[in-house]
Amino acid sequence: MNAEGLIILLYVLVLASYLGFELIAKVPPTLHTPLMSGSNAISGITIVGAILATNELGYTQLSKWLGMLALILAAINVAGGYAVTDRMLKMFKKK
Amino acid sequence: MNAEGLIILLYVLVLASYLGFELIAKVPPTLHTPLMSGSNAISGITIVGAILATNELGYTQLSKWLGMLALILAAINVAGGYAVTDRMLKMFKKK
Amino acid sequence: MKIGVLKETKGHETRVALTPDVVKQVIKKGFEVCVETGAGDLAAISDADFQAAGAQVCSKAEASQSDVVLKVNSFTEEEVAGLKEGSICISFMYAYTIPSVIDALNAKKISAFSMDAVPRISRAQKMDALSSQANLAGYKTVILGANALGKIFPLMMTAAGTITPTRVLIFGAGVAGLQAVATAKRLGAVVEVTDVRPETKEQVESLGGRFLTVEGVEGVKVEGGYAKEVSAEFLQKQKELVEAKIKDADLVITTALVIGKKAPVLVSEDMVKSMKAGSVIVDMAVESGGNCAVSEINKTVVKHGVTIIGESNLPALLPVNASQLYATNISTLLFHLADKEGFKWEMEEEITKGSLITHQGALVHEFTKTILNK
Amino acid sequence: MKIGVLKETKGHETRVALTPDVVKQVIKKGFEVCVETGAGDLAAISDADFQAAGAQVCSKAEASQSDVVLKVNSFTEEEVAGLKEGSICISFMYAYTIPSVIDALNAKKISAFSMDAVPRISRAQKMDALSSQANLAGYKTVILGANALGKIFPLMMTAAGTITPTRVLIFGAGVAGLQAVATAKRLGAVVEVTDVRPETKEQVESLGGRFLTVEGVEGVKVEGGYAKEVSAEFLQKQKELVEAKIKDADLVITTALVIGKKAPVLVSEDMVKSMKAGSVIVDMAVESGGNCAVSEINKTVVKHGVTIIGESNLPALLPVNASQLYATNISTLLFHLADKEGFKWEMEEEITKGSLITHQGALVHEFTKTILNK
Amino acid sequence: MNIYIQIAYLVASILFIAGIKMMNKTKEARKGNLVSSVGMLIAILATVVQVQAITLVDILGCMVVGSAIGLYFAYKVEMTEIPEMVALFNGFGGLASVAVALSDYWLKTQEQAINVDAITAVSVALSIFIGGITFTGSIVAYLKLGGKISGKPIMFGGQHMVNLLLLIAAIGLTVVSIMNQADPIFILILVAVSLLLGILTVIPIGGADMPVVISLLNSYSGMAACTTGFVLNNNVLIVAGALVGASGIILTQIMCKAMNRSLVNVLLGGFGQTASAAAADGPEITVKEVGVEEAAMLFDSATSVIVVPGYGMAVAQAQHVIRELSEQCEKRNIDFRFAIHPVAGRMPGHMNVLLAEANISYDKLIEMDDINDDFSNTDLVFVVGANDVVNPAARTNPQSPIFGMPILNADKARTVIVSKRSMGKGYAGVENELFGYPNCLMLFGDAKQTITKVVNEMKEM
Amino acid sequence: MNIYIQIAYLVASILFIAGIKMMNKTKEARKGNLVSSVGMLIAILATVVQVQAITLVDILGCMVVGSAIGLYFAYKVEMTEIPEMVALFNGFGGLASVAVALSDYWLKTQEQAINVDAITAVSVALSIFIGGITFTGSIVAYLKLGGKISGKPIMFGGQHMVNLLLLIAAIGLTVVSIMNQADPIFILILVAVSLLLGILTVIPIGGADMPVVISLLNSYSGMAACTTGFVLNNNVLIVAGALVGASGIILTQIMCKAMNRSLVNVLLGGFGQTASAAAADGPEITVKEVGVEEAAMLFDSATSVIVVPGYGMAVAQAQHVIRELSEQCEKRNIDFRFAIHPVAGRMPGHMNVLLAEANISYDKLIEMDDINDDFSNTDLVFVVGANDVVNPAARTNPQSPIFGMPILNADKARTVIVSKRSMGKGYAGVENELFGYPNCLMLFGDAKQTITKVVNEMKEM
Ligand SMILES: NC(=O)c1ccc[n+]([C@@H]2O[C@H](COP(=O)([O-])OP(=O)(O)OC[C@H]3O[C@@H](n4cnc5c(N)ncnc54)[C@H](OP(=O)(O)O)[C@@H]3O)[C@@H](O)[C@H]2O)c1
Ligand SMILES: NC(=O)c1ccc[n+]([C@@H]2O[C@H](COP(=O)([O-])OP(=O)(O)OC[C@H]3O[C@@H](n4cnc5c(N)ncnc54)[C@H](OP(=O)(O)O)[C@@H]3O)[C@@H](O)[C@H]2O)c1
Ligand SMILES: NC(=O)c1ccc[n+]([C@@H]2O[C@H](COP(=O)([O-])OP(=O)(O)OC[C@H]3O[C@@H](n4cnc5c(N)ncnc54)[C@H](O)[C@@H]3O)[C@@H](O)[C@H]2O)c1
Ligand SMILES: NC(=O)c1ccc[n+]([C@@H]2O[C@H](COP(=O)([O-])OP(=O)(O)OC[C@H]3O[C@@H](n4cnc5c(N)ncnc54)[C@H](O)[C@@H]3O)[C@@H](O)[C@H]2O)c1
Repeated sequence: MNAEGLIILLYVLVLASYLGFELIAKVPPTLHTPLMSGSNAISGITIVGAILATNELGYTQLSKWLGMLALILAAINVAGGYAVTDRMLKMFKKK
Repeated sequence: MNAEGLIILLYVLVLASYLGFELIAKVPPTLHTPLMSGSNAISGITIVGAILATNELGYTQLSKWLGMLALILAAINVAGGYAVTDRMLKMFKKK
Repeated sequence: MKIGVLKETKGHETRVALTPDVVKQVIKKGFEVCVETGAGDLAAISDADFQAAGAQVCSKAEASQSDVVLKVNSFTEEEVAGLKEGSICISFMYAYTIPSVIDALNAKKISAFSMDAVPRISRAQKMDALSSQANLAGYKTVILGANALGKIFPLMMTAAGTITPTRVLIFGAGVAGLQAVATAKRLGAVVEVTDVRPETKEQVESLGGRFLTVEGVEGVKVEGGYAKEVSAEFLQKQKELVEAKIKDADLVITTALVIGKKAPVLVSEDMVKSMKAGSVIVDMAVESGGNCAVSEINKTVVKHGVTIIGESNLPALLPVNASQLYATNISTLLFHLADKEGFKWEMEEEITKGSLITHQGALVHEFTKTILNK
Repeated sequence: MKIGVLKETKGHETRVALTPDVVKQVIKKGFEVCVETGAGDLAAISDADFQAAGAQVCSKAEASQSDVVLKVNSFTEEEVAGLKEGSICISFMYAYTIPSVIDALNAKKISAFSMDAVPRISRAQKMDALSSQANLAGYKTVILGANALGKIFPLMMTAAGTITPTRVLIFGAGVAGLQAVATAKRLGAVVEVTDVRPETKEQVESLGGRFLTVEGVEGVKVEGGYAKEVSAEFLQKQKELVEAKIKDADLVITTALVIGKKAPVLVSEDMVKSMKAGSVIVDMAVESGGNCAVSEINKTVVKHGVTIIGESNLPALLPVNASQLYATNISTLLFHLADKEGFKWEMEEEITKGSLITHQGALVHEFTKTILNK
Repeated sequence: MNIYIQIAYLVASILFIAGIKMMNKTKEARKGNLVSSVGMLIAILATVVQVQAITLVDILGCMVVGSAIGLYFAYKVEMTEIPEMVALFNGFGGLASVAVALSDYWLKTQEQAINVDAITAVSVALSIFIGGITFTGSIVAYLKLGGKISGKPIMFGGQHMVNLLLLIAAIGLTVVSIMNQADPIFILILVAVSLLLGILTVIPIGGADMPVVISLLNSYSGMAACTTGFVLNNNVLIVAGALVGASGIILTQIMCKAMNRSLVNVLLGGFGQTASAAAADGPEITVKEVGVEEAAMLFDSATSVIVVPGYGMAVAQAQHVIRELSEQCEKRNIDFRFAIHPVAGRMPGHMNVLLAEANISYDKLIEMDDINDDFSNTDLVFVVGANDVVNPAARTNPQSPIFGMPILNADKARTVIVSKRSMGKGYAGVENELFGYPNCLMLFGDAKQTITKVVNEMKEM
Repeated sequence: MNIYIQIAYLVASILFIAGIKMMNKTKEARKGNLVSSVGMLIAILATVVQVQAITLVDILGCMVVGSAIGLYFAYKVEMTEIPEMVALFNGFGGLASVAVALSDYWLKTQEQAINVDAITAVSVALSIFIGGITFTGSIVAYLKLGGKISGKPIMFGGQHMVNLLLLIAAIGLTVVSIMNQADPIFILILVAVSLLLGILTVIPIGGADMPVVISLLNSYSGMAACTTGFVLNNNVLIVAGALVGASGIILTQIMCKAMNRSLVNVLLGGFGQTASAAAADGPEITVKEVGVEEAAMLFDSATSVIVVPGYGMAVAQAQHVIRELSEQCEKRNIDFRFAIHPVAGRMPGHMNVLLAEANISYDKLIEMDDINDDFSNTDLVFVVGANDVVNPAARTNPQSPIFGMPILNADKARTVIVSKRSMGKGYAGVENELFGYPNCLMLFGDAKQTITKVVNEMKEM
């Protein structure tokens, strides 16, 4: 990656981080846990990387195996994360 | 500009816009006018473009003249904007 | 000019026309003041207090011989006899009730101003003794009722059980009625009010009282703040409404007066019978015939298990404040009519015209003339 | 078991030991109730009301012959004579003040419970007639004062001048004192309070009153909610503080009692002299000797221009509520001590022990014994 | 591009964000403005170092001239003229965007005769379009606010239709200009169309709505800067422009809400008339309305407040919320008292009863005679549902039925806010000319409800 | 990369942002989760379409296996075990980041034997470091929460020193590994160091602090994903990762504040013991505190509220602000009543006087006997400065001086909030075990002040 490319990624990083800060500033305490869980599911976005890493030929190579491991783990994180968050939030529904 | 470049700029645009929304959501009414004036000064960032546009040789060419016009106007916007905002905000200081 | 203040002679009266504070103001304006000995005794004002304020304390005869003589209650014929010919006197008069005194005044060419006749216009509010005294009366009527009642006003949840709040039903939301609402409400009662004037609803509610609205009937004409004409249908509906409510009331206060007329009977004997044993009625209109059919003037009677208080002179039960306010009212009128040089006699001026009863040997007051058919 | 209710015989008494509502509850528990004719008259309860509730209405003699006889005031010797041998009676007794009655009770082996001796523990609060009656007395004392005072309580800014609020000074912030604070405050007065127990400061302030804090002196020992020992220095400082304040007071209310002792004199004659003409003192402790040096029992006297009310039986002025609460208190005690089968006689149980005065021909109450040196 | 320059731009962007964030809080606002101006300085420096030495003089010259003009006006204007000034500056910003985009486009398509790619071309067109609207729109707003042209809405039939047609024309011109980059006529017409559209969207709007319009135009100028960023492929322009564009929209929406209008109305242009609360009859009194936020601000910045309660307070049962107001003021060490007129309300002592109920200390209630001289030294008088007792006609108009009645000199205070529901009359049934005085602001609505809102605003400050 | 794929990634990023924003509000939270999951789906689809047909099977296979496991656990766990589950998932996410970074690095440096540039190499190292800490840290948190290892802090001397050394080692290893990309040993040691560090930073932390730790580790896993984005030069990873990283930090800070700890402590690790509000003497009662925001939320979500006022309300003079609370509740159609205990306060009718002063309607005041059966059907009981009158010892403990006194059955309600200043006792001087009940939350502070804050929170909701 060249410096030019890094800079623009840094822009994205800075803006997204700032946005992350701003978004959470006023969340009510009841939602702390669901929010944590929900954003944990989002952090499973690594799955995108895992897919790309698995996109390898040749099972003999470590990078492939690592990719598959990553993919399984990330899939657990994503699927489980969203599902468990949803379960939690279902409970908040007004009787 | 190619599509790749556009996309990354769009990322920046989207994130910055979102951030703009979030930042303002809770501003007290007293600050509406100063905020408007202050962000107006920021919009004078066009001055960067104006400098680049003035960075031309040959006064015979329209682009140069336009650049200089832009530069003067943008400078008015920036200097005047910040100064007037500051004046306004000075008044908020408690006696 | 010399101002005389007489001691009141009417039974039960405790007020005095001027108080030391006001005497000081009167003297500051250049008048001389002379107060009959003992005039303030019942209002907790000693002769010494008056002297300290700059007044002379003198005999009745001497005070009567002043240029202007002030009193709370109207002058009696004997008192008029003591006055100087051509002098001026000011007091409550209710002139239409005392034709013989008027004749006496005219005989001596005395100019008499009546406090109750001061027109109730905005700029005369400071002279409005009717309001100032009615206001105190409104407070006192609740205190009297509370004192006579065998239960307490507020809701109270105690270890020995819950005491339900006293229900107070008030007839008439004039000055006195409104103050009664306020006072009863402060003490914690549940207050209901009935009146013929529709605008009183808002006023009552502004004090936390409930207004008994007569639904679906019109027929009340209001003129100058007074109900001029009330349709029979309205009165009937109102009566039905009240009959339902009075059964639950612990304390009933009636304040409905119609100036120059006998007070309307609002609480019939049947209604009294329908009330709970131990409840209390305070009839503020008892002097003009009473709003309650069975009230007796200046007496507290128990009828059908209901205590009925017919105190005719409520402000006299608050002599300190009542004198203070009356003194301000009467002195303000005096300052309006005269300065130390003498009276201005602006006969067309609204307040002068409204309050002057007799002048130069004649009855000049229109309203009194109408009532007395003179 | 049959419960008898006697008509009170003490002068000024208006209360009755049971009310129809409570009679219903007593009957529901399986007791029989028999009420002397006219017992409720002064509390606005007719014999018919009692009958409607299920009680028999009978003669004094018959009611006296019940298994348990209830009253408000202590039984007189004659009344004891009418009781059944070995029966049980409950009422206020203040046993240490009536040795002869105790002898009479013992002679007939009557077990007597005294309402004023019920221990003031949490679970006995529903039987605490001292509190329930003191509470009403606290309210009534303010109403009495307000009624006697020649001015109104609240601040009022009117066209005829401003009426300053009445200043009320209250001695003692027990149950009655606190209720007096609350009532005076609601009516709009400025209320100041003095007490020896430091914790009352917070309580007074919680009701909007101002507490006169004696600065820089300790010396009050509190035991079980009662001030046990007060240092002389404290009392001296308190007196100085109060002397300064009483001059401005319009209404003074004294509520300081010390059980089993003569009430402390808190308002000396000099203090009364220093007060404004027209002010009022209500002495709630007048029955135990009075907190005011010049108060007279059951009389309203005017001394040094100050009206001093010495009403000994304030709850009797609120017969409806006072009877209602007392009836709850006494019936709760009854249900605690007995069921329809008879009394449980758990002699070591705190409430039984605390309130039982005589039993099986002997004085068994410790405190009474100490005072009477028996 | 040099990496350090890029980093400088990134830093500038961060400073803009931080600056705007700080401007959210009264205490930090001024520092926020400073922070954002430092960001601007960094951005400018980072740009200037890139330029050729030979054009540096031109650039510095233009900047000095522009800054001088800007600073001159910024410090010269009266405080009351600031809104106009902001509008004017904003217009210049918009025009600058037009000029930059046009300059770049002209350079490439005309002078260097190369074909630019579609993305750049569209960006140029957008820059011109938005910048043009911003420029003329702001100028019109400037003129209206300054009273140089009438503040009244100027309307004609088919206005919306004309605007729509111009919009379509602008789109068409963009497409055509991209097709024929060699021919500059289309882009020049686009400039003209945008300028016209700017005028047309703002003239139908009344003077009272101008603040909203300026806020919106401010947002536009941010968007123009943003599109210029796309033209020049420059991140800091995109970030700063997008920030301003987005925050401006939100701010506009907030302001609209405060004025009870919808943003859609504003975006469509021609969102019409000022609400004018005319008196029912009698001599017309023109009043100035005030919103709850502004009222809250006035309280916040006062050092002394006198409340004049009247019958309306009783009707609204506003006494409790007034106590809350007093607590808010006392928190700010504002001297807060009540002036009690002897006949306020409908019975003697009416106000006393209610204020005592709300637990307001007796010390705070001052009689008319004792407080009447203090009004002239008071920053703010808050008249709550009182009318007759503050009617100056009692002093001045011998014809008035209340002539001769002593009144509270509320009109003598620096500012008067009157809380009442309408232009309804009081007990005496007479018009109150106080409401039309220059120092008097009307806060319409039920007293309890409006004061609750004011208190809430104050709590958030 | 295909432009459509890029746009899909952009859309996914926007959906993540929108989702998180929606999760700020109770009402929209569930929809927010859905929105963000749609974003995830889009991102996955956009990635899957890029892959070679031949590896598709592997990929789908792995995804199906992973998803199945994830869903199985998500639906199987008890509600009470959710925090552990989140920790576990989070750990997997961290490990996935490690694996992805390592995979890419291995592919390039070992299998393809090319030298990667410094930026990528540093990103890989960061990814491994943060991901590794996240993994083992989460696993430890999982075990502690699940009770599989002791929840007690495990501490040993020089812990901080060891952590610091490991950190330095990690930096050194990063540098060395970049220098010697051909030798994989350094990067593998880095993996080991990170895993170890993860364990060491979390074991000294007590079980009660685990929620904060999980939140922090969640933030770390976002950062790991973000650095992976740098490795793969992929925007959606950067945006999503940065969002989670930043929001996680803020969330952690908020949670710390709610628990009265500083974030610095947390970041340093070993931030020790639970604060326990122990009773002064007598049997220790462990209570749960609640903050004003959460209290406000509880009111907001209740359908029926009973207020139990006591002497503390009188002392605090909180009656007026309680009326405001009632207004807020009534606005939301919440059934709002007062349960008046006959001896609440210090004189008969004490509460009545004060509530009447605050203009609370008599209808709302319910006697003990009439309301005692309703508590069990009540969502929320708010005990304001009452103590003895709600002390269950009166029912259960014959030794207690208040035994036999009838009390309000506040403890029977679904939730009880108690507003008082401290664990101070009431008039009777006895401990109140209600405060330690599982359905009871303590809102410490002067009643007037705290309730004012609660009301303000509610106004903003
Ligand atoms: N105090 C006494 O003893 C007494 C007795 C009788 C008569 N008066 C007379 O009453 C008058 C008293 O003067 P004042 O200034 O107190 O009252 P006022 O002149 O009667 O004016 C009251 C004002 O309150 C406004 N209002 C009513 N409801 C409102 C609400 N819910 N929220 C906000 N505003 C509300 C009304 O305007 P909108 O309709 O526009 O809201 C009205 O103009 C004097 O003229 C006095 O002479 C007094
Ligand atoms: N009603 C009567 O007639 C009467 C008469 C005498 C005695 N009593 C007795 O008094 C008791 C009444 O019970 P209760 O529940 O009302 O009161 P309580 O049991 O005395 O408890 C009052 C509580 O209020 C809290 N508190 C004090 N100031 C506060 C403030 N500013 N803000 C918030 N909380 C505050 C105190 O806790 P913190 O210190 O932790 O804040 C205290 O625990 C009963 O035991 C009753 O028997 C009643
Ligand atoms: N200066 C002023 O502006 C001023 C001052 C004081 C009073 N006022 C006005 O004067 C008027 C009368 O005041 P007042 O206190 O002398 O009243 P009042 O004593 O004459 O009458 C008392 C009330 O009784 C009511 N009433 C009459 N017949 C009734 C019936 N059958 N049933 C029920 N209620 C009945 C009346 O409507 C009135 O409200 C009011 O409008 C008052 O506002 C004006
Ligand atoms: N069940 C309960 O828990 C319960 C019920 C009711 C009362 N109490 C307590 O009983 C106590 C006494 O109540 P009470 O109403 O019977 O009081 P009381 O009638 O015995 O005395 C009235 C007040 O006078 C005060 N006093 C005494 N000497 C004084 C002096 N020289 N100057 C000023 N004040 C003086 C006392 O401190 C007391 O506050 C209080 O602590 C009260 O809280 C407890």
